[in-house]
Amino acid sequence: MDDKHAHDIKKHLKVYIGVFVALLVGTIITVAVSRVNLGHAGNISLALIIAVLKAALVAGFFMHLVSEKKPIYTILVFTAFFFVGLMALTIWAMNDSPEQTTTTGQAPPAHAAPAHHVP
Amino acid sequence: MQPTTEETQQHAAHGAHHEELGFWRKYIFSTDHKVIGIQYGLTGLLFLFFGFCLMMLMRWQIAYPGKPMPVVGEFLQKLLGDEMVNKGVMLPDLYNAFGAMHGTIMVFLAIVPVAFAAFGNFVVPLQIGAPDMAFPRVNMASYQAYFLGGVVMFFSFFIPGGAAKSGWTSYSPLATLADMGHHPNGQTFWILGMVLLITSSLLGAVNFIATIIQLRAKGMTWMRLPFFVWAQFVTAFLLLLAFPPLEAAAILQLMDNVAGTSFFLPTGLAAPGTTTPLPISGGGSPLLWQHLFWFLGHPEVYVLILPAMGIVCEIIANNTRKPIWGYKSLVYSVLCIGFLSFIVWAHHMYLTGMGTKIATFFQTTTMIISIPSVIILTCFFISLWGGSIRFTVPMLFALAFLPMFGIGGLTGLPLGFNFTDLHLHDTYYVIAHFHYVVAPGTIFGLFAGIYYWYPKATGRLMNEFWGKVHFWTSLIFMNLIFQPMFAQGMAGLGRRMYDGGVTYAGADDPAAGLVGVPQWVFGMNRHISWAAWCLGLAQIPFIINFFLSMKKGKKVTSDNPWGATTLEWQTPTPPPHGNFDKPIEVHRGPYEYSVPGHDGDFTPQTEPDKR
Amino acid sequence: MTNTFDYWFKHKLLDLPYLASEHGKHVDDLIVYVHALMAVLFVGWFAYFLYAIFRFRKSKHPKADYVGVKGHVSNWIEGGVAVVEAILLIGFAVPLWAKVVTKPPSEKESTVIHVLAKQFNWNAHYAGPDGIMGRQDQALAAASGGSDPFGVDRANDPNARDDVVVMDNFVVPVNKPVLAYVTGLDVIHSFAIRSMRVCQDAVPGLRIPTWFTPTQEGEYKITCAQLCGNSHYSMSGMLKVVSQAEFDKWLAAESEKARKSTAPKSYE
Amino acid sequence: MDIPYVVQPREDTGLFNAKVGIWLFLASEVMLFGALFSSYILLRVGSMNWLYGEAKDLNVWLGTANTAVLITSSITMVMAWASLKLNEFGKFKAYMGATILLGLVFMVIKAFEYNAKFHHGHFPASHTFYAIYFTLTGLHALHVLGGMVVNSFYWGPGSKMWKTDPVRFTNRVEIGGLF
Ligand code: HEA
Ligand code: HEA
Ligand code: CUA
Ligand SMILES: [Cu+2]
Repeated sequence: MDDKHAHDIKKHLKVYIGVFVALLVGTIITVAVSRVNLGHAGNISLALIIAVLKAALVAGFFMHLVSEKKPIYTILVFTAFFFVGLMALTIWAMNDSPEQTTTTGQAPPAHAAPAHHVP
Repeated sequence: MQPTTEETQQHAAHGAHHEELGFWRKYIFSTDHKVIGIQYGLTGLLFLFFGFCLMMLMRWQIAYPGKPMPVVGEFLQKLLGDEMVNKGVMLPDLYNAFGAMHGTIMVFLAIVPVAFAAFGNFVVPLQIGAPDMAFPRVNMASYQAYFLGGVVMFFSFFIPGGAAKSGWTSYSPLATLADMGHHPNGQTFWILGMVLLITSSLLGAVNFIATIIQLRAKGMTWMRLPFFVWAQFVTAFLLLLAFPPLEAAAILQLMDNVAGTSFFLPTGLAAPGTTTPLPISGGGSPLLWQHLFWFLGHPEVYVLILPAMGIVCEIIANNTRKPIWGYKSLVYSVLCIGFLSFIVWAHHMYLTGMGTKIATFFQTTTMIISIPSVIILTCFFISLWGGSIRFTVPMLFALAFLPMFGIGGLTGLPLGFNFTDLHLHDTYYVIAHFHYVVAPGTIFGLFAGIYYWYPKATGRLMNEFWGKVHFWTSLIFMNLIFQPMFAQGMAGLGRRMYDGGVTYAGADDPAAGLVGVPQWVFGMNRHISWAAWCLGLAQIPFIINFFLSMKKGKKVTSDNPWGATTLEWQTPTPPPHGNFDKPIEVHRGPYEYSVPGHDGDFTPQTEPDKR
Repeated sequence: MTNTFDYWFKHKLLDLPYLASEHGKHVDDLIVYVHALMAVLFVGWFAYFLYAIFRFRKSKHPKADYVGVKGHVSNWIEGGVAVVEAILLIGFAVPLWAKVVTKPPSEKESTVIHVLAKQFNWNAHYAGPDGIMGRQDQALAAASGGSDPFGVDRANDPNARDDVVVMDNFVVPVNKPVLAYVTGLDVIHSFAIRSMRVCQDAVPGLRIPTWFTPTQEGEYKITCAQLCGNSHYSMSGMLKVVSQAEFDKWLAAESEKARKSTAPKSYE
Repeated sequence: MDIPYVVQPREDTGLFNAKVGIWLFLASEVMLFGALFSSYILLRVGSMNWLYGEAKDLNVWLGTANTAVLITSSITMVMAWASLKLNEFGKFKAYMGATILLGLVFMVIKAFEYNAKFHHGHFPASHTFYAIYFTLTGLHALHVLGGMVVNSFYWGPGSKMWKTDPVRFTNRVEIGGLF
């Protein structure tokens, strides 16, 4: 292996350590935040944001995604698109039903007046 | 110049030198893509035949409800037990089990393995000039997972309670509740079998894509790939990305079945046939299963058709002796189909209670996806113009594919509009629609491929006369089976009817009594069944021809008996381990037939330019 | 009653079943239009196909032509298909679905029923002469041992006392919208009356409205259109369409019967 | 003919075969876990009686510890690969060994968590929340287990390849790490 290569790797090592620390910090923040009350939505979004950041760090650096080749990006872009499609369309479909219907998890007809949510 | 067989036999002898493998390594645990292809092919054909046998039995019950099955009735009763067969009469549970397993076997154990895995394995590496698949051992593992999945599915017939009986779609909650008396039950086996089959398909898909991206020979650019390779490439992506959600769904349903969770079971669900609530936590959603299932299910139907289109394309080019018209539109169309097929799935769910907005979305994508299919078919049709058409057996099947797929595809349109699906949903119209695409469509494509590549695999041709007999009888009986089903479906005959629908029989005018399915529909049931049994007989010449020709068929005198341009015909016959005996280079597109100024009516892809 | 050509086309050629609902005409019309498109495409292509394979057979045309068809006819055909599909979609399917399927009429102007599918029966709950649907309670349904899958709370809800629950034999008045809230109790069924051109899955946990206006008195099969277990094939019901007067009489009588048979309980 | 690009990347794609393969595999994993997460979100949004906060009975500290363990194992994994690139086989052994051990620690902690749940009478069947919890973490545990098996192979018998075909071995480890 040529020297330049080895040098590159050494440089990478520093990056890895940096990422490692960042990940640990992220975890601590998540835990810390879960103790603070930012409201239901607030807590969840913050936790999700940190989780996404962490995942990006792992994929980008540990899995070398930042320096990957074009075919791999192409594949991943499509995958991401279809994943979003699956999730978004399913949720949309579940929430768009003919008027005056009840939604998931409900007991069968429980009351005369049809409503979206039967208590 | 084509190498003669003598030359190639020398090569083969030469090749045999460096690796002499025992029987097991060579045929059972082989990592050679061609052997694996043939393993897939034979196993898949056996399952195809088995799936057909299940249907021939069901057609008896549909035509003559409640009458003992002739010949096999007693035997089946001994084999499957009294809860399944009574005095030689098929019972409803057995009918449902056979129906679910017919669908499952045909789709996942017969067509996908033969169309995608067998032809893909055998042909794709040869056509792109690769020595083997990118990951030969993964390839072997893929076949083994498939085989195991098949074994699990097959044995589920013999466990207490019998095989899965909730349709190939396995809708929850029925799938969880249908057989609560037995644990593990047929549904558990079905899920485990599916997990194995999905694993197999994923391994295969990864392998195909990597092979096509990485192992194309020198000069084999993307736009020089035979259309068959493109079709397989897109198919592999469909399998890769659409299958995992079903795997996820299968895991969740498995939890529902064995661990008592309620992923797909809503609150307040009662035990079947009673008003007593089940002791479950509830809170699940039955429609979630359907979304996950059809997210696979729709791409899956294109998995069934695209390889067949690829085969048909190769054979049409070869037998019209002219280039395929509109190669580029074909490629873009197939990519387009691949992409769109991920976002049309809910057209199977129009009647689950859909609002206007979401239904409009799915209808629109469904209509858009029909356009690239029209383009592909149009390209094939136009390719015929100006050709010099040889009616070889593969060509007959390929030609018949066109109108048969046409009928199947066109009848997808009234199903695609939700407002007409309102009437046609879950009737025999749907059955006729998709059988036209998969039976006289895909199966004919497969037959065409078998007759076409048989000489490459065995060095011998299949008998032409019996091939023609097989073709004409199959064509006639296929149409006699499925054409009347459109009429039955229109008239309101529901699918999955154990008694062929007689419970719903009635007058066709209120003045004449209770209005139901008119009487002529049931006469048709009998005609259809007879046609189906005749179709079974029509396969006998094929089966005999298939096996006999291995030993007795006419030997090919050249490695390229059809005078074809693509790379697989540049290899020795049969191709040795490693395929090509010299490095190859590609100089032109895949379908250079009858090029003006060239001698001979075809110019192989490997032939260097003259100037 | 039969406009001869229309009737011949839909019932003899396409084999559509007897039509007895108002919106059904639109369904049938759209089926006709789509099939007309299909027929044009099929006949056109098929004729071309036969001609091409006949004219360019090897014995007649030994030397193939490298170029084949020039020009862009195919683009016009493909474009044409797309346009017709777009018209059918935007002009018919979408607005009709929006109007007929997802926008039920108000409860006041219709006959309201709750439809409950369970293995292997069709059950309906009517409000009774007072027009007010009584409370339903699943615990009561369970306690009834199956005789009342709705669990109509006759003891505590005064509106419930005159309510009517029937199994497999539904009665509705003619020429008035029937608004059915469809649900399932155990597995997914599908509430289909082919002559009314309605079909709605009965999904446990969901209550989905579907509606139609019967236009002909008579008796019609109710079909289950979703595999729901081993007796799916025999899950058959009957919808009897009668005049308004007859319906009122029937409802009053049934209501009376229900009141009597449950009377002792309500005095406890 | 041998299969090309097993070791060296192909010029036009810049990738070696297994790299393409593993990313394809990961793409399918994205769809698998994507579907599971979609289901989770859907059931959660659609549910009327989801469990919140304390009711969930999750031990934050155990969870945190396990996350830290996983993060550490991912860095030791990269380090193992980097050591190979730097031609330091001894270090590779150490880092790889650490990775495997961390996997083991993870499993043990998970086992404690499960045990506590069962103790409190929480089973998959108790509530959709627990159903999801057990299914997802169970699958994840399987994934970790698979990784441990592969890594043990690289650490033990598989490492012989280092002598015969170092570049290929390095690639292999990279592939394993991606998983
Ligand atoms: C290979 C399989 C395959 C293919 C290719 C298709 C293709 C299509 N399918 Fe089909 N479909 C199935 C397999 C397939 N389907 C299966 C298995 C089911 C049932 C599953 C179940 O419920 O069990 C089903 C069910 C199904 C439904 C649900 C019906 C219901 O349950 O109510 C719908 C609804 O939209 C639909 C629509 C379509 C459409 C619009 C196409 C389009 O892509 C078609 C486009 C093609 C064309 C438009 C033809 C073009 C050709 C020409 C114009 C040339 C004609 C030439 C001559 C005649 C010579 N299909
Ligand atoms: C790819 C899919 C596929 C294929 C090819 C077929 C092929 C056939 N199917 Fe099937 N079918 C389904 C998929 C398929 N089916 C599905 C998904 C369902 C719905 C299930 C459900 O309700 O859940 C269904 C349902 C279904 C029904 C409705 C049952 C019901 O609703 O109750 C019927 C009824 O007639 C039927 C008939 C047939 C017939 C006659 C064939 C024939 O075309 C068969 C032709 C077969 C051959 C001609 C065999 C050729 C094989 C050989 C010659 C072997 C050679 C062997 C060697 C050389 C080793 N099928
Ligand atoms: Cu109820 Cu089918
Ligand atoms: Cu579809």
